[in-house]
Amino acid sequence: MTATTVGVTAHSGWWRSDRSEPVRRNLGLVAVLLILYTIGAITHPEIFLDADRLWSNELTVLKQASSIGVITVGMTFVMIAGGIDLSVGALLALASVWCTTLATQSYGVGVMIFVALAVGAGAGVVNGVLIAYGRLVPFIATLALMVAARGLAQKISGKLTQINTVDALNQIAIDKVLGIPVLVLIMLGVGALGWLLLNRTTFGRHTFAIGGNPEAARLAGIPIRRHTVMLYALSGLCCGIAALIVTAQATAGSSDHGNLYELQAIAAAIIGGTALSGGRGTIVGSLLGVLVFTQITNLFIINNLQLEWQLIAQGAIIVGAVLVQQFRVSQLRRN
Amino acid sequence: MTATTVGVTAHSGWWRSDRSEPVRRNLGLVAVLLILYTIGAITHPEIFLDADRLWSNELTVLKQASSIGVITVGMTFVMIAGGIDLSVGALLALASVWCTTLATQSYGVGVMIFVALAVGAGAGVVNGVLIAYGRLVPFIATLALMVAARGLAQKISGKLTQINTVDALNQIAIDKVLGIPVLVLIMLGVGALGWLLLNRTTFGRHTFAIGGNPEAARLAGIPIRRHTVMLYALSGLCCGIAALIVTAQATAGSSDHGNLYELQAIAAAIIGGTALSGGRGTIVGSLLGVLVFTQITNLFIINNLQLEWQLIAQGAIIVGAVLVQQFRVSQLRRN
Amino acid sequence: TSNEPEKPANTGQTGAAATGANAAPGATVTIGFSAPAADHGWIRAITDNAKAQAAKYSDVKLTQVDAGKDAPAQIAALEALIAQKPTVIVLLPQDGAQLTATGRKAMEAGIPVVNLDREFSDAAASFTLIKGDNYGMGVSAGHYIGKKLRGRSDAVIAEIAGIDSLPLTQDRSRGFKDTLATYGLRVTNRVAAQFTVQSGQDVTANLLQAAPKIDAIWNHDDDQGVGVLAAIKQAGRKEFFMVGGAGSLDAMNHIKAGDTPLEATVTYPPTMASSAISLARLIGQGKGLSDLVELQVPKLIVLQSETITKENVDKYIPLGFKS
Amino acid sequence: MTENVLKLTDVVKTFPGVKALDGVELEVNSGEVHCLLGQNGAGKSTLIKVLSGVHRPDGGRVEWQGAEVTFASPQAAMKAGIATIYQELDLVDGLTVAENIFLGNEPRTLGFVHRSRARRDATAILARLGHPEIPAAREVGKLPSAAKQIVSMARALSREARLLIMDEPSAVLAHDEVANLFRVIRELTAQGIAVIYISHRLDEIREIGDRVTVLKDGRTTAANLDARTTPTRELVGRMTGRSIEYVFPPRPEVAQRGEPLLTVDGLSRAGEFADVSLTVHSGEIVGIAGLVGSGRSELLETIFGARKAHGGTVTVDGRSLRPGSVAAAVRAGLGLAPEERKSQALILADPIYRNVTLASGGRFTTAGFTQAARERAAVEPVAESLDLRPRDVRRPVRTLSGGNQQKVVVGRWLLGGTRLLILDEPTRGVDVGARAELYQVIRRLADEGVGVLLVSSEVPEVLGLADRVLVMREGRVVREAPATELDEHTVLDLVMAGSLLEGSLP
Ligand SMILES: Nc1ncnc2c1ncn2[C@@H]1O[C@H](COP(=O)(O)OP(=O)(O)OP(=O)(O)O)[C@@H](O)[C@H]1O
Ligand SMILES: Nc1ncnc2c1ncn2[C@@H]1O[C@H](COP(=O)(O)OP(=O)(O)OP(=O)(O)O)[C@@H](O)[C@H]1O
Ligand SMILES: [Mg+2]
Ligand SMILES: [Mg+2]
Repeated sequence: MTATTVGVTAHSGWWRSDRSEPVRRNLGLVAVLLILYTIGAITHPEIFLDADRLWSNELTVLKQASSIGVITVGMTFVMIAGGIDLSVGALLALASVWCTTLATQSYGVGVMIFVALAVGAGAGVVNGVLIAYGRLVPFIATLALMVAARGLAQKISGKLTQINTVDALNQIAIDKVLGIPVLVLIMLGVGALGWLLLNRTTFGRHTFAIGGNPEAARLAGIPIRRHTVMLYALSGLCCGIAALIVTAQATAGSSDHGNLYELQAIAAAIIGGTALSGGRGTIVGSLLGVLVFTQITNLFIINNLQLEWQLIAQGAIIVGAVLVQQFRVSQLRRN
Repeated sequence: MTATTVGVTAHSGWWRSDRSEPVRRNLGLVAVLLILYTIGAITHPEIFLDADRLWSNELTVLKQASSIGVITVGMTFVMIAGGIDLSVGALLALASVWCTTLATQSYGVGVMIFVALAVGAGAGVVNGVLIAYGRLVPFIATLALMVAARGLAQKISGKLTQINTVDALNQIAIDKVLGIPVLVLIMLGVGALGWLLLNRTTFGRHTFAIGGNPEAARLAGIPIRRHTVMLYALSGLCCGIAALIVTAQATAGSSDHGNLYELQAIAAAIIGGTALSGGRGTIVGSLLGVLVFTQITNLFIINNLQLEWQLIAQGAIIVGAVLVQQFRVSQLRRN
Repeated sequence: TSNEPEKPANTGQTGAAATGANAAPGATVTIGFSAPAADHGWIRAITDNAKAQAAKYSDVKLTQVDAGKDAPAQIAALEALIAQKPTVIVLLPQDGAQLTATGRKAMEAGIPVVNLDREFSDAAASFTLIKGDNYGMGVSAGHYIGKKLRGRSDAVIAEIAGIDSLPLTQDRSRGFKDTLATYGLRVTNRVAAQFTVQSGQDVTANLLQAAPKIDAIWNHDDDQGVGVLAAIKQAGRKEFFMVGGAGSLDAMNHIKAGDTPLEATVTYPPTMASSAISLARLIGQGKGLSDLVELQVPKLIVLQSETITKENVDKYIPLGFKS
Repeated sequence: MTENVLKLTDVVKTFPGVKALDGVELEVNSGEVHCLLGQNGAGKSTLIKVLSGVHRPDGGRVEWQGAEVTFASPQAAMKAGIATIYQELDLVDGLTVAENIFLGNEPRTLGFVHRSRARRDATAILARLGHPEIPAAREVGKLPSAAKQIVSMARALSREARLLIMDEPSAVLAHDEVANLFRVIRELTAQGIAVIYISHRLDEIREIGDRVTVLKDGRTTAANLDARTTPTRELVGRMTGRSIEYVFPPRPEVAQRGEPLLTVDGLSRAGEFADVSLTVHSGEIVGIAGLVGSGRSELLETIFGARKAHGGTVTVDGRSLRPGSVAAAVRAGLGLAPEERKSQALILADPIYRNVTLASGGRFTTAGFTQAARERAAVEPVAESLDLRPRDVRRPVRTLSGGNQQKVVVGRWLLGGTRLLILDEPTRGVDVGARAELYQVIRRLADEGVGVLLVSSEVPEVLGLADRVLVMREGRVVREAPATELDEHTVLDLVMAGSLLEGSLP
């Protein structure tokens, strides 16, 4: 409950630059990652203490994180504005299916990319309009799209896996630039743009304001409704990008893609310091959150842990991770 | 002083009883249900226009709603206090597995019931402590338990379905009292108790207060942390009850039980007028929300709609339902 | 391998209807059919095959009932079905154990139940059980890999399982493990995916990092196999050979073309749905299998898990289902 | 009979980076009204939060009825007999009046609340406060801010307290309400209950207070002065360290009114106000007087487009404003400093400068990118002119004192570019010194040609500052005249005429 934090935040280190608490949080997450690496080094030194294998392993982790990472960037915007987007996974599926129909594939990679982005952003606009003008609460509106978009994706694909035969697209899952996989660069690129948009533009300012106090934002003349639509469109656009990533990785479009992505993205954002109630959040934190989760999976597979132990361990790690963070933050509060 | 009288009475809606908005919402949901029945009557008159078959069909709907209904009651409390409980489905699975181990079954139905409730409530306390004293945000804390509890359930059951051979328990899924299935009576009972607790006791008052204005609650001397723990324990207890219901229905305990219940319960509560941000919510609304969702599924099955169409329709219906509600509420606002 | 409008011919349909004396139309049989929602290539093939097979008989009327989202839902749906008193019920349960009681209820109501694939925990709950051989799949895969790696006790053998919480996955893994043991081999790396392409790609990408050199991989499910092969291609790994599972058209094409490490796949044929309908019809008409002497259809039919390789792939391709 | 009940010696409370209390001395006797005086940010609220167990002091002694105490929690203080009315309304909007009044000590058996009894008792207390008309079953969120204040008073009274602390209770109250409040306070002190009273209005202190303790920068600069006899100069001096000559800036001799800037014609909203017409010329300050609930805030919000008018038009220099669109209003050069700072104006977690620049859209961007440095540079002078303290504009607004938060709300529209400034209770909770500053600023803006529309429940403020005054009653304009032609008494008669007819004035 927010209740428990009230007493604390009421006097938290106000005098530093208002950015410093998030920074501490993120340092906390870095600490968590280091702990995970240490575990890796202890259990599998041959990987984690061998520069080459560590490098290629981490590149894989980053590649596997790229799609959810991109989606989390969009999610972060929505959540900072006090909203939530449950439809991301389904939109990813819809976009991936739509851009891999034989018809679309026949037009080549350019059209496929366009279709994926257009479908994502378009569906996002639907979310936004339902929320801003239909006055649906975000949870319900996006829940509706979460269900409907999957259905539509199944309808289009006939529930069949649509193999992508356009190599130009599949190739981005293989190619590297200066030794860095293209997928990773895409994620970092989206992250960087997101960071700029959030922290260096009025759009970002207004996003924070709407999440912090909608009424105040309204009385300050911020066009809340239009902004809301744009926010969900942005999230949808990220789903489109992620759809291309996943399609390339899986060499196929499918109505099963992006399963449970909504939960992962929201969890990553929150671990990264974004408030479900809006007004707080950072892109860096969200991406670190994604990395933590992906690194955990990677560790599990490397140690080939049984499913049940994976789950139990994951629960424990999540709790541990947040406690580590809190420790760093509370340090900040103390002095 | 009379000045305020003037100002006050000058304002519209001023004299209305306050609970009237929730009431309108719920009427909205009833309207939605009626619409669903109409659809049923059009597509399948032989069922919906035949008293006996309608009655038996609706009893089935209510039976199917009972487990999720019970869970939604607990969820409503948590959400009114501004929290959220993602672990409900997993706790249900854990409780169902734990109370159907051969060992437990050998002690007979009494012990099984006790175990289910104890496991549920106990896990709920863990949630509460992590949130109230560990200062984890509810989303993350309960996410951790959502994952870990499933893992534990799989560990205990060895991922095998545990047939329940204790007929006394299976029987509750079959028995009726005065023509009403026991499961339905359980749901109604839990609902009634929940209503009392929420609207007639200090516990309920404090729950609203904590969700509505944590700082004010603190200043009023409400022991927020203890209350938080009790809230999640309550939610866990409901999971225990639901576990018994599902075990009886499935005649078995399984680590797969209660899959995605968290989403359904939260959605039902929100449709029922509970605010994700806390401070608002009603038991009746939540249960009506559950009914709407179950009735939709029932309609689909009766019309045996293909999965993809089910999903698409469901999305549309959710949006429609909320718009219907909003219509009723805005009517209230207008005059 | 999708996109073109569905033609049942390509979803693993045998094309063979009933033969001999049994071919002659008899008393009309209404068959109640219930299988989990088709959200996965194999299940989809099951449903399509059932429909297609039923369509072949002039004397069969198929009423399909949605299985709902989980076992309790399917139980409720079946109670409704039983009330409608079909001649026979063909049931692919969400979970065998959880629907046993319902199966028994139907039998007691005088409706013979054909238990399809996922086995009831009590034989008395069904008239006939026709199922694939999950343990046998593991065995077949084990033999194929075992024969090729015989005597190499240090061989790195990876297993990519399906949804790990399902009993069927457990059976497949046991069969694999037991068989490898007979060759003095063992599974060195085991990961579990979700029967989906994406999860297949994800776990495999990580698996290939965990094991820098692999000799053989068995992938339980050709649906997720698409992702598995993608991950292998992206990692540029070729040092090993791979065996698939279930027998999708896509997998067979790769085996035929030999353009991937996928050398073989062990079948888990969705054609069993067609056979189940045929059996149900015979049961409904009180007939036996014409080629057998018994007057009743057998109590238990377990399908072979065949091994499809480059050599025999051509005769299986018509049976391959689209994933 | 008046024995000492409370004695503070050298109390210290530090928040990270600021000494909010730095050696406070305070003595309170039973049956007296002890006033706390001090500038915004002096430490008054912090002090009472220490007394009521919200904060723990870092140093010093607190003696309560002879014994030294430290209250671990608000509960502890309440149990000890200290009840508090906090400066920021501490009510739960979703609960009813009765539920709020008894929140935390509901009349109950076995956890079940006696709802009817709670409602009865609540009504009784409200009646005692002179507000029997506030229905106990009403949801607090739907009450006027003034009514809310009454409710939190009722809550404090519902606990048998030996000491009652009131932190700026009169800030949201209109004239006659204050009289009411004083009547109640006198009843209490007559029973020997001690009262700590905080207010920025000296006249109130003179009327109700017995002794005064003055705080400056967290220190007691003067203790136990006589509330009636001590000369204003001295009080102000002790508070501010300087003397404030005049309060209201002189009006320009010849009211040089420019072009009509804002023209409101027959504006109405059902149940709130009806058929309001007014004009504001550039360089003119128009004041609106009226009682709480007379519909002024709604009027302002409607003019500003925050509420949709049911009838009538709003035109800004000739062009009619798109109804119901705040964005359009802001683009047309309107600016509103709303009534309730926390709920309507501030983003508490954000730093001061961002709250101030919130409405300036892309003004501080280059190539579409915001530049915090430029923003801060632009905000500094505003903070200066409003005597914001502390001055550091990177502080989260959350950590500011009530009065300073109010300054931030007003500051938002002083960045320039605003052509018509709409102020709803702009000086609510602002100290004497800062008030004077604020009046100066407003007048200066007017002289620069900005039009100002001002709502205040303090009649003297309206009369002193405005060029022209409109008097509203029950949502209608009952009188319009140059400020010079009106005096406080006439205005009060006008606003209360209605109730006089009802003859229900105490
Ligand atoms: N009877 C009422 N019901 C609901 N809200 C009310 C009622 N009366 C007033 N309010 C709200 O309380 C606030 C103050 O009342 P109002 O604006 O009508 O009078 P006012 O002249 O602005 O008084 P104030 O001096 O408090 O601003 C406004 O925000 C208004 O919306
Ligand atoms: N939670 C907090 N964290 C940090 N600083 C705080 C906090 N609360 C108050 N302060 C600081 O302590 C000082 C005293 O604040 P306080 O609210 O007591 O002033 P005040 O006398 O009540 O002013 P006002 O008359 O405006 O209400 C101010 O400088 C304020 O910024
Ligand atoms: Mg104060
Ligand atoms: Mg007002």
